Amino acid sequence: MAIFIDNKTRVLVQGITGKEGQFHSRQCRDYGTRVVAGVTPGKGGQKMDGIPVFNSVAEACLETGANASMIFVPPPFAAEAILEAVDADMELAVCITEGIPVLDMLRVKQAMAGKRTRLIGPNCPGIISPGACKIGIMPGAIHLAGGPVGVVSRSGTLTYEVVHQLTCEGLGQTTCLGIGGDPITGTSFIDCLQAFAEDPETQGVVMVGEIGGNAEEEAAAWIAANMRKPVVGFIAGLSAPPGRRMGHAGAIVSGGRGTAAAKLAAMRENHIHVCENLGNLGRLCKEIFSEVRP
Amino acid sequence: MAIFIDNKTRVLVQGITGKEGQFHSRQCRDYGTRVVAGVTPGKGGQKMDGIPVFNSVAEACLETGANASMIFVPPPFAAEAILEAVDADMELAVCITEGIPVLDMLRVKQAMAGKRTRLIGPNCPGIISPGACKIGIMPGAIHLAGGPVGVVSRSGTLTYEVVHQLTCEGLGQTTCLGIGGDPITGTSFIDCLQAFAEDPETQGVVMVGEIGGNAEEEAAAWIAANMRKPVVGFIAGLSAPPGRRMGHAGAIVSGGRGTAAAKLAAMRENHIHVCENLGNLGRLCKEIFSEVRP
Amino acid sequence: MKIHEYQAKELFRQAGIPVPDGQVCHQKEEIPALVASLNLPVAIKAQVLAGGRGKGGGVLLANTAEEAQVAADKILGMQLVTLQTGEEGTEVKTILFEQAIALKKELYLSMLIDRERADIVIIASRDGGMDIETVAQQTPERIVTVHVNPLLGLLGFQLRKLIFDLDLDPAVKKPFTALVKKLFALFLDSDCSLVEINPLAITADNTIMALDAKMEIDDNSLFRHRKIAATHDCSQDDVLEVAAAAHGLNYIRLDGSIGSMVNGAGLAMATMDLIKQAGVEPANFLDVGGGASAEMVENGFRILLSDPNVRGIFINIFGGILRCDILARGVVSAARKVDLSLPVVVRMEGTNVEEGRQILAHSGLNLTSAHNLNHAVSLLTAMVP
Amino acid sequence: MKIHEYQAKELFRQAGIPVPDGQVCHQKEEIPALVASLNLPVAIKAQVLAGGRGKGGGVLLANTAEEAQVAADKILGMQLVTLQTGEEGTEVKTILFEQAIALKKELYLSMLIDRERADIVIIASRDGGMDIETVAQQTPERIVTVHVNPLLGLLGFQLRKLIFDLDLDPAVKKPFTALVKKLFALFLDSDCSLVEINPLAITADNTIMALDAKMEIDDNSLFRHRKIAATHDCSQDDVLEVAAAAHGLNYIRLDGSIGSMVNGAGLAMATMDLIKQAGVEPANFLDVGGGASAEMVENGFRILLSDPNVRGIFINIFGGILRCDILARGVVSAARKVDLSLPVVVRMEGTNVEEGRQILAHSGLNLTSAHNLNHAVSLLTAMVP
Repeated sequence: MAIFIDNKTRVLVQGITGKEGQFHSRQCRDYGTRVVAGVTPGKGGQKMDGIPVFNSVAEACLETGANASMIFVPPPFAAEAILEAVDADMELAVCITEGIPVLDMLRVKQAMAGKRTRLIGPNCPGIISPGACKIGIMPGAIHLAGGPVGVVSRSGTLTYEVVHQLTCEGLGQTTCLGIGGDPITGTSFIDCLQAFAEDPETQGVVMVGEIGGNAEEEAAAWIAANMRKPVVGFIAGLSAPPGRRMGHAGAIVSGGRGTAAAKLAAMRENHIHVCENLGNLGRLCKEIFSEVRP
Repeated sequence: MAIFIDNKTRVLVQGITGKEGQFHSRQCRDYGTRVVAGVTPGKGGQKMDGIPVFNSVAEACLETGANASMIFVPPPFAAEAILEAVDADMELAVCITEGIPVLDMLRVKQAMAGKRTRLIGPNCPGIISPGACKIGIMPGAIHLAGGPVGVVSRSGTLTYEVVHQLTCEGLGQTTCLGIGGDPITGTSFIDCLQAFAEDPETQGVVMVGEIGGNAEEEAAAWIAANMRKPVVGFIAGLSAPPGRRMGHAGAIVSGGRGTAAAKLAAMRENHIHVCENLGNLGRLCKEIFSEVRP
Repeated sequence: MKIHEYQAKELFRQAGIPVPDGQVCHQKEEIPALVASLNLPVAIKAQVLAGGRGKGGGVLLANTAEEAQVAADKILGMQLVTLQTGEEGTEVKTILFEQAIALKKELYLSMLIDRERADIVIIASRDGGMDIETVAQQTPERIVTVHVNPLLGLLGFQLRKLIFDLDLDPAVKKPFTALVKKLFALFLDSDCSLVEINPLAITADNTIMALDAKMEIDDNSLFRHRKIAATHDCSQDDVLEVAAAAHGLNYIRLDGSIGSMVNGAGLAMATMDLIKQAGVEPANFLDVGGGASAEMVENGFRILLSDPNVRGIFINIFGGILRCDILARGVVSAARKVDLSLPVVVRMEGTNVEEGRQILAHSGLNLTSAHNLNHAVSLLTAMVP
Repeated sequence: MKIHEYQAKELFRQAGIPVPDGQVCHQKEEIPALVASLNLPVAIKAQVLAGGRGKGGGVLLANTAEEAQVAADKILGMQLVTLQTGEEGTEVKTILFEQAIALKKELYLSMLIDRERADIVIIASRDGGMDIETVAQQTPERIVTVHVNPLLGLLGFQLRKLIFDLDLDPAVKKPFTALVKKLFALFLDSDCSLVEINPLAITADNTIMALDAKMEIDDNSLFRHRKIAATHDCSQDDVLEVAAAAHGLNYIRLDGSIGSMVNGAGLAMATMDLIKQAGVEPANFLDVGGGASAEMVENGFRILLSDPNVRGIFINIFGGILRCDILARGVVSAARKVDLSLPVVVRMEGTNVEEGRQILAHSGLNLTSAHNLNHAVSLLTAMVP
């Protein structure tokens, strides 16, 4: 078991003929993902490494039964690409694109209310259920299939670091996903935590936050009220100065809100196992999750 | 029991100081409805027959705990009035107003996706759970409390006719509501049927449709698949000529769609007890619902 | 509210949607001067609100000024019969002279409200000039539909779907996209319930042009479209319907002999159905509104009596809150005022229903009370032999 | 991207939002001519991107031409220190002369993105001129907030809430409503992440006017706001940050002594945190992006070495798909190119990690491989005594 994607997920790639789209479509397919279609308007009828390309998401879904989309469309057109996936009633859209204007994402987010599609991202590394399906740009090889740990993060390479440490400790992962570094994201920590809570294979969760917004605080409160599985938390940006955007559009302390200290405090108050030192994260997880393994 | 409203429902009236708003607020209160507040921008602080008036729905909710709104706002401003009720997170908004532009209602309907508020109407007589709460313009006295029949209709006075016949036959009603005669309505037949299906007190449902659209066909299909309680169906407009709007904005046969004949056929196919002659409706209900009474 | 082709094309022009050059003509005397000023060939088109003009002879093509004169003379003032007008037809009071366009392809394009999905649906087809319902039945795969959320507006992938599925020539993409965007904006700005361009022409030089234009404006929105509302051509409406509308009555004239006056649209329809079930034909739909005041009843009587086909009247008022004695007095007084001689069946419901019936019975007028709907039906059956 | 007050006011003017008459001045020599042309009294305002100008002496009022000359001379070219600039302050390269306005009331008005609710929040207060965070803490009941769904736009009840809760004089309602609508449209049209008017003045004659203007444009949107992007004033940015941005590097200068170069923003922040945990201070945030090519590494080195405070460097690259031998060769070649002499700790992860370490060890450069993050931390602790 895993969350959101598994070995039955059928993936299409929006922007498959672009450089990034091509490269990562191949990587995903090589990992074992069922990449069944690509979409590039005007290139319908072509093939990319044997993967059929369509002019629209709707057509691709109809012809190939794709139910998840990986989006590599440049920022000016990415919001519309997400809306096209929503319009085609996809189950999942994973938007890798970084740099989408925030007003575009406000509109997308509001337009998705009440719709079936789950959006992961944008500005995210994607999602992987090790051994089953990878939709995103993360290196597949660092993952270890079979659980028992779920990983959810706002970051990219920092997530790989976390996963790598888990794998080094022999702790496999059920699903790892980055929800994205932008202020507006489709899927929240709480959405993922809820899914992990319901996933029988997941025994514990690592949650990797960073400065900016209050998603970690909200998640911590949710965990205290709803989560029975242990959660290890880490926050990046303790040393970040206020008022500066630390790479990610969403990683900024402004008006005294969104500090790492406040997030860590919220985690501690809500019985999350806080990891103070990134170097020790794997070992801490080993301790905590070993206790709960059945 | 009843659906959507009961004796705990706390009602505010948007447009309470208008002629219609005043009259029907009094009627509702006299019937026993808890009319706790009115809203008329600029008249905050005044009272209407002892009912406090506020400048905004949000303020009225905060001060009085109102959870349902009855809307008597003129057509140019009615769509915004509904959105104000949605913004205030009301459970229920009942919009009586007739004549709202259909594009306004498209926007309202799309904006309500994923929101908590249920909209009944517009262009409807409202909803009544006899003996408990009346939100609307229907004559309270024709109703008989205690069930076992639920009534749902696209019409106003035609609904009163139906209810009157039920009452004459000694058949009480759990809840009666008009979903409205416009092309776009907040609550559908299916929404009501589902609620009646789940309401333990409701033993059977009378569904009153009319020409235009295909809401009755969809409801009939839903009933066949999901409804275990008997449904009596009536359709107005068998003699209506195509292409003419029969009073209600939604009552029009266009392009061969929305005929009464097609609706009656769909009802028959889906095991709904069709009433051919309005004069016999009460008697037919008596026969059918008497069999199922516990 | 339907508007004429030439009126819709004026709105198109203002919105930047290409239409052929045209001249409107209301008077026979104007024809020669207009014909002299035209670029040939020219189409002469009857301006009526009913569809199917072409088959009824309402559209003619002229290659010479002489032909144009003859065609215009023939159409202006004719009684045009189409599938939608009924047998008597409708008088052509306006014609449109329009430059004929050299085209290489005809498309179909329309936009309308989708009530089930609460959005705006764009329908297009490669088979311009054909009736869209026929295309939908015979070759549904040649029809493209796109649903647009009014909150989001037209999106790029929706425009692309139209272009790909219509298999448009690359040279036409730009003008086609521009036209669809402008038409959609016009649809929203004018509160349309329907716009239809059939055919939408692709000309020899790859421009795109609306050769026909059908447009219906949401009646509920007319308060914010005073200019458009003012262009409404009542001359093609039924005179009684126009008179009723002036009194705020919702009246539709039908072919039968029993008039009805009802409060509420649903009950009015059901009442027409009852008349039919009584073996007679309804003469009208008439909803006097929820209130049903004496004034409304009086106005209703006047409208019903103006229809020479009416041989009896059925008043069906479900008062509810209204007191029946007051209603009955209103009916009697109105009947006296209009000097009513036709037989009237009155079915009323509300408080004091017995007193109401007494008032009707003692009025000395030809007013019969029905005790319920079935009773009313039997009275109606008896009314017209 | 922040823009200057005078730039924001120019956008306000174009959007129809009233602002006082003003003149911008960049050069000392221009002052006398400008002063001569002004209506008095006049405000002289330093144009810097940091807030808190007034307290730092960056805003002065002059009643006479002489006072204006003195004030302008004083401010233009000064090193302005505010809470947001740090101790060294920022040089004032532009001043704004602005006509002083007779006002009877000051309000506060701002609009910004609410990331939790995914909408736009309008914040207003009766206490204009005060710091909004102070008002929020001390008298939260005097703050009004309204959340606007960008798909629906500003609705009537939202405007009314502002008016009622601010307890505005009826005479001010119309101009206030107009201003809020225009400001909201400007917010959307210019892809703002923040607009703030503090104070928003109600003048003696009940007009309404933006006396200050703060505006931030979403960096991600600049591709569609080329004109605004072109107005960006780099002169107030850190020179190294400007240089890094020119290379597409995401670099922020800090006060510490250990430079870092990381791929990925989250890992870069976490790396800064590790440096701090090692007992030393990070000199920067530097994200070289996911790819981490030799060219990026070389450019990163150049930026880090330009900071004289840097005494050691920590490279933390989580390659994943990237091969470590290739990365190591890139680091060595880049280090040679820039003639690197500072000690460097390299922590890398990816395929062929052992070969990569060998390459670093045998490079003859001061490059030390860390086996993992904890090892890196101990190496860093040792690096700076």
